[in-house]
Amino acid sequence: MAMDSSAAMTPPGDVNREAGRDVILAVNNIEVIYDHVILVLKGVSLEVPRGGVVALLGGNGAGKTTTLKAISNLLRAERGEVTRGSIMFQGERVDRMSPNELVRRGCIQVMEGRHCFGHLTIEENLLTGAFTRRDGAAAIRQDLEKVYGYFPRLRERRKSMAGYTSGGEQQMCAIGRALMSRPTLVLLDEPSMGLAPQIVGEIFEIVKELNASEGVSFLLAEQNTNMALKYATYGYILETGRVVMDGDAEMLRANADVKEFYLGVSEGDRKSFRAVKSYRRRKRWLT
Amino acid sequence: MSNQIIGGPGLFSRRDDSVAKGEPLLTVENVSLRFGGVRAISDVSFDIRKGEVRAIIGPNGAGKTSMLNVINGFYHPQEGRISFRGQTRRRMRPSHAAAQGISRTFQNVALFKGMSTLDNIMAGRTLHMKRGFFWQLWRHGPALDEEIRHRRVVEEIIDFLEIEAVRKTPVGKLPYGLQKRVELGRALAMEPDLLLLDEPMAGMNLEEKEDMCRFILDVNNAFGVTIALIEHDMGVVMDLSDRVVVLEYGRKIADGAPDEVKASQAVIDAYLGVAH
Amino acid sequence: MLYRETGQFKTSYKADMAVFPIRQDRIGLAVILLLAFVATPLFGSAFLLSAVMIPLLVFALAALGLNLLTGYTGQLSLGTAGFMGVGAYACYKLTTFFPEVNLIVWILASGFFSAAVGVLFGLPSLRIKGFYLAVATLAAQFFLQWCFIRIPWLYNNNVSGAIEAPVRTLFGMPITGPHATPELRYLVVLSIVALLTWIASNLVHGRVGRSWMAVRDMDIAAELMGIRLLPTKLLAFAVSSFYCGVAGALMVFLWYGSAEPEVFSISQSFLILFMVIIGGLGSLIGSFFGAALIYGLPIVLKSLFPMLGLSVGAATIEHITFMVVGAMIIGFLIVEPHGLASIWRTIKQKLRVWPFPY
Amino acid sequence: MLYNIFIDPFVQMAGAPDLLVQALWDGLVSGVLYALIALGFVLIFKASGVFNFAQGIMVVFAALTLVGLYEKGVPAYVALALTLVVMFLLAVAVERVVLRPLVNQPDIILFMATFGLTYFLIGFGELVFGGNPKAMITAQLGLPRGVIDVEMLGGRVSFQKIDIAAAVIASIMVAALAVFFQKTRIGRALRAVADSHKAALSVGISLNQIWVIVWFAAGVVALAAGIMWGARSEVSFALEIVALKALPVLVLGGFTSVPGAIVGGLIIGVGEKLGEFYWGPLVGGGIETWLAYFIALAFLLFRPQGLFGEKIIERI
Amino acid sequence: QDGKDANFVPLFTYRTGPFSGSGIPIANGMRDYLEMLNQRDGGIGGAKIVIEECETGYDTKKGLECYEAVKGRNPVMVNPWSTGITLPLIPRAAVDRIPVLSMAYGLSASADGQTFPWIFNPPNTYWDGLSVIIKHIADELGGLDKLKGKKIGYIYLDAGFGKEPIPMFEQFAKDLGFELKLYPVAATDMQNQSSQWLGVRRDKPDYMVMYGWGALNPTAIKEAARINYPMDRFVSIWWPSEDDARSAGPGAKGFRELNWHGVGTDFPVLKDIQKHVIDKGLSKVAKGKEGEVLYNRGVYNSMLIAEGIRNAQKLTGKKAVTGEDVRRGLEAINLTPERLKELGMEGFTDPLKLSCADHNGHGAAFVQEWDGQKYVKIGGPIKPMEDKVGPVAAAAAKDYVEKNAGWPKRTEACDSK
Ligand SMILES: Nc1ncnc2c1ncn2[C@@H]1O[C@H](COP(=O)(O)OP(=O)(O)OP(=O)(O)O)[C@@H](O)[C@H]1O
Ligand SMILES: Nc1ncnc2c1ncn2[C@@H]1O[C@H](COP(=O)(O)OP(=O)(O)OP(=O)(O)O)[C@@H](O)[C@H]1O
Ligand SMILES: CC(C)C[C@H](N)C(=O)O
Ligand SMILES: [Mg+2]
Ligand SMILES: [Mg+2]
Repeated sequence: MAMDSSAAMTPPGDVNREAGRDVILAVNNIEVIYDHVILVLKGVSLEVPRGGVVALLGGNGAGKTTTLKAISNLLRAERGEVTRGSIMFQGERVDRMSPNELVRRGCIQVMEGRHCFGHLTIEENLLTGAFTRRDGAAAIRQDLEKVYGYFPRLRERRKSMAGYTSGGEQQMCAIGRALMSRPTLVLLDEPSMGLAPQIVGEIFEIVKELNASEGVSFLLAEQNTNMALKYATYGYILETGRVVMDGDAEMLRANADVKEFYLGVSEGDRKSFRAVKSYRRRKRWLT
Repeated sequence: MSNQIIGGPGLFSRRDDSVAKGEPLLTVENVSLRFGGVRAISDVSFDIRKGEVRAIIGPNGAGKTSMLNVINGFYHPQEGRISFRGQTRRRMRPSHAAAQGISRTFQNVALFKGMSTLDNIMAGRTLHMKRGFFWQLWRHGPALDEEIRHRRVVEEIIDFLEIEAVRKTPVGKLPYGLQKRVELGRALAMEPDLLLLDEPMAGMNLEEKEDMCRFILDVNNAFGVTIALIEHDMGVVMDLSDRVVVLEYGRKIADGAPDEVKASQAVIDAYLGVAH
Repeated sequence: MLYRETGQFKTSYKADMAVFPIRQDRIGLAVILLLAFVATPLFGSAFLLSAVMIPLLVFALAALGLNLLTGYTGQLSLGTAGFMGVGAYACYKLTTFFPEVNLIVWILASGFFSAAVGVLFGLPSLRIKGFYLAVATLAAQFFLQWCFIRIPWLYNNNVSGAIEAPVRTLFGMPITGPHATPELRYLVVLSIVALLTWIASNLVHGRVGRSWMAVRDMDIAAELMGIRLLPTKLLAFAVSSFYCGVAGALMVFLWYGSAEPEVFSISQSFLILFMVIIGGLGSLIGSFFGAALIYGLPIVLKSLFPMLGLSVGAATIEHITFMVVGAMIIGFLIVEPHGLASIWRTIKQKLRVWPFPY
Repeated sequence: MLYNIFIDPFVQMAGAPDLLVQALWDGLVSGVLYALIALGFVLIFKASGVFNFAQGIMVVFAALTLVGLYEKGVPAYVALALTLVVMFLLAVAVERVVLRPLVNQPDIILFMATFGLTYFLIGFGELVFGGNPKAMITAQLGLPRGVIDVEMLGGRVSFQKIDIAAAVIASIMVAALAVFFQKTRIGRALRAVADSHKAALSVGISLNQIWVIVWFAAGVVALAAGIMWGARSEVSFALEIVALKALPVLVLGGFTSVPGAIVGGLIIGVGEKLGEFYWGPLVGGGIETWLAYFIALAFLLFRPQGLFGEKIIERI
Repeated sequence: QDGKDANFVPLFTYRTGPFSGSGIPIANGMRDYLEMLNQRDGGIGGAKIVIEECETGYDTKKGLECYEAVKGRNPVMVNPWSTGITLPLIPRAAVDRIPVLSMAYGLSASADGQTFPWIFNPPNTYWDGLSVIIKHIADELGGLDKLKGKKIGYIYLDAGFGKEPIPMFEQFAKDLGFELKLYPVAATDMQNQSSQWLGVRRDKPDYMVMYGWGALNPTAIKEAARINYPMDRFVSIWWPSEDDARSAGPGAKGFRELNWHGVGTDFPVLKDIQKHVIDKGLSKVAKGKEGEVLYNRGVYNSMLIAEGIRNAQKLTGKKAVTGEDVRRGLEAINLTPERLKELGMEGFTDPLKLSCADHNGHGAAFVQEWDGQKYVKIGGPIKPMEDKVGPVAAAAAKDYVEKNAGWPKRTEACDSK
């Protein structure tokens, strides 16, 4: 996407932010309820600058996945609902749109837990990612090659049914599939889960490269805080449905709590997993 | 400290000591497994000694999960033999493996989605419940007594894993990390001799990983349950395991103590990418 | 306020493991039982008893049986009517062979025959799953119905090809045949249904029920945990068919009074399956809700039109009834895909947190 | 006894080869007709994972609309076109009212929803067109009538022209659909949707559009089936029952396979005709009602996903 | 029901479902005749007739539901219009004191009024019908003895109704020395009969007899035409309609069935219906369908209802009568030629007399043939073979009583002398 959208297109609610910053995604104070009774998000706000890589951190059940699904409008398929707040993507309100329209506009999600099409081959899986594209078979072919370039293992397994491939192979497939849609914003939910360390590194390199060379923005929900904060420019920490802390990646990395709870370094040293005690310190932001 | 928490009378009373600590509990000999043209495992041999934490690592698609599937009888290898507690076999049914004392967790959480946490873990005790169908019809009396006995054990596990709060929640609605914990609970409820863990820490943040490590160590130390662990987090693997076997494309490329393995150039090339 | 569990602490696992751990639920159950056993027979009209309540209970029992198989064990069956037929014909043969034995005994005994047949047709479930398994039960459905038509021995060579319930008594009062009062028939049906519901509840809350649900939710994992699939599934087939068989016997003996094979047709099987689904898969109470909805709704609608003063032909009423029932089924599913039982749960949940929305 | 079961039928076959040929032909024709109904099921199942209980009634509804319009004085071809429009509207309505709110629900729930749809369509169809059976307007549609009698094998074998037409139409449809599913972008998307609604949504496949397409396609197939079955007997709500015959075909061929529908149809058609004809009399006849299911069952024991169905993936 | 001077007549009909093709004309005929009485005479004997249809879809379950719904409202009788629904009603009739009029269907043995005081199935039973068909065939061949060595095929709905005549048929086969071939058609296969007709091609029966209903009839006629079965040797019981034959096209010409009443509208009673009901827009009958076989069958049925009520009124002197009264009224039915004339049914049907012992009349039937446009009567009336049917029926009645231990002895008084 060209950089033609200017500051004028940013939503008015943004004026208190640094003026002139180009925001591709703005989530304003959303509340999400599942099954009409389970309140999961209690007013979450965040934004992703154009060309930014933003990390969404937080423990189990904090609501990261829910936030991403609210953005990509996949909530309705799980009987969840955004009951308050708004979501703007490229200056447009998108919370009533179908996921399809959103993908068409360049926002795609890689779901947690892979969700490949088990009965389609790896290659067919990748091709479905290009469903919304209208730029011809040649271009799609080219991108397919690119994805194979990123994940050589997928090329080897291209004719296998995705359902039979290993967990990590499926994860690569899911990411590759999303890239096939030529997105401007990718919502990555736990991309590193189940991947070998080497591949995790590669995936983050890919994120970096796409971000740098094609200006793709990323919002990543990640448990691998170490990696996430290394590659992200900005981070939000979510706990039980609320944003409890946000700031530049550097700043977060420097924060003592983040260090202890998310990075596993206290007093400068990495501690051994063997040495863990069951004793827990309260997080300061919870008090 | 922790062994007091779970040191109740019920849990792990069925200790089998036919294999001494440090002796091989399970040996895998020359196992090969093919799916059509795909060679998932080729000619792999290793052993798991009683009481140790044995890690299996390797790049994605190396055949780690398949190895576990072979061990507990879900896949039948075309070649090779497996012996558990000295008994050698070519193929057996998964339920048979379970009865022998092998239990496991799964890479893609395989909980019983429609049931509560409690029921899931109770289901893990099925093998230990003896009251027959006709007692069940009339739930009161012996069947209920038995049920209550097992409930005690299950509650101990629940306490141990710190999942008291979600005892009655349907597991489908739990966040991923808790689901993994429940799954561990279910596997523990079987009182296994050998516990197979398939990426138990995937998708967890550091804090949760720490918890999980503690549980695993406790299970291993306090009850002498032998553990086979697949994990991609090198920190965890190096810290927890006694010995590591490394697979690549179905072949074994290294086997040894964590430090040796970490230093092996083959492993760095195939898996780690950079030296850790 | 009315529905609070606050203050109700469980001091033993036994109390916590009761089927209704909350006091209000237990009171509710008592009230319902009282209504069913006392008020309904006392004040209900003959029409209510014999054309609404008895059929409803019979269907609820069959639905319950199917729910054990499909809802709890995850094995889709389209042979329910066939298994009901086995129960009915078995009971007919038994009671005409041994007229001295009390009918109730035979009604319960006939369940064992359908259980046996159920197990037989459940055997393929080891290999075949999901919608594909439906074909095994469909084979049962059509084959059994064919037997009911083609084997005259089953219907004692009656010229009509139908089985007719002979007069049988309980405590000297007729419970079958034209002289049986609706009240008595209703009470007999109700008692059997209540007993079997209680037993089903025992089963599903114990080890057996857990293994069933485990097989349903993730059969591979269940197997890896030592639950043997085939025996578990077959047990579900047996118990389920037992219930269906008893329901079939009740249907012929205490409701229709006689039956031709067509009664046990595939459409009946579907109807019961739909009762189970709309009532709530894996919910005992849902079976009752489902039966009430699918069987009761058309009756209510049909009596509604004349009440509205609309004078439309019987056929038009039928058409409109069909349309409305169809639309309502879809509506219910949209509101709550997991069935009426789930709506019920949500209501309770809301009551619990009331006056807060969540 | 053994003779009657194992020898006599074959003696009969050899004794009257013309009848054997006729039986085979009749079986093939029934098979094609079953396949036409099964095809509608397959389309919807393959493309959305929905087991469409309403397919039978859609067959009736399509045929009824066609004939009903004709009876109201609309010329046959115009009626045909209008019926297609009606089927399209039906597809749109189903997508809007039934499928969209139920996206990502378990299969069995969607199955139940199509049962609701069945009830609705029965009521609606009868309300609009009346419950009385109608004759199919075979001649007016320009479909061939009459028989071709061939003297052969010392007897006479007759081929109905309409049956030949049915076979031709069915083959064209099957070929076209098979190519569509396997080779096109939309076809791939359809299969993706059947695999997982959620994942399909996440990659931006428009379920709404897809569902309208397949339901319309199923409507067209239903119309074809309705015309052919209607020509055989009459257009009435009794036809709905015939749809049950598509079930074993479906199971045998595999729920997800277009060619499976036709191959399954032929196997079932021929199997049940020969079975009924040669073995049926031994047990009093009428075995056709269940024979098809046993044939399907026998095949399933060897291939649990049907002959051509997608493999059931079991992995942990 | 509706004041004291009204009689409640519930009609169990089916205008929907797989059998609606047969059900609709019947329902129209029944309804229109009664409506005509209401319009023309203000009811029967000064008491209005309250007509109410209940939709059964030919489904036994729904039929019983209808029965339960009406039985508390003092219906004068019920007309189940399905053998399947009739059977379970037989034992209940005596208890609920509601007569069952199963006109020429239901249990053949129930013609015996001594055993079944509450069941009426005039003017013929299915067994009578069968014997008439056999006689007709014998006439064609030139004598009953000519049946020896012949082959007769029987195609039937594989349900209570179609199986009813089989024991009788077998008896005939034995007595007359012909071979009987059975071709059952399951309800689910009504529209899919190619195997049965392939069997017919193989067995080459000399005659085909059909007991069909709903979609079975048109399909069978079509299939017969397809295999070029000689239509004039294809004889059906009295249920196929014009539509059933028409949809098979020209190939159906020559198809035969039994009947015992006129077709067409050339009878005063139909003129009255035209005038008082159809012309006033009170009927649902489609244009041109009045006067067809099943429509007139419905009219005939309603005439019996009306006669029953009328007789009951005469016997009791009441205007609004009960089921009990109507039972007596039905036993007193005596359709003499004069009475038929009064009813506007001269030439429409033959005289009929019922009694306490005979609830059927076992009247004559005739054969009619499809000429491509309409049914035309061929040959004269044929009486059932009383000598053959009678004993079998008596035995069946006895058997029924034995199987239903405690079957009540007739206590109902008898009015007819
Ligand atoms: N479909 C659902 N119905 C009801 N509750 C749900 C549903 N999905 C999620 N929840 C609840 O919402 C909360 C937030 O879940 P979410 O999946 O967003 O967390 P997360 O931060 O992504 O956690 P994880 O790191 O485990 O993936 C959890 O408590 C979970 O139980
Ligand atoms: N049932 C099967 N059918 C076909 N191929 C299979 C099957 N199971 C596994 N494979 C193949 O075998 C190889 C090894 O798979 P496995 O799941 O064991 O890998 P893994 O080491 O666990 O990888 P990961 O770390 O990504 O989970 C993969 O390439 C996979 O595609
Ligand atoms: C009642 C009849 C008109 C219908 C059918 N012939 C039967 O006996 O059931
Ligand atoms: Mg998450
Ligand atoms: Mg793995």
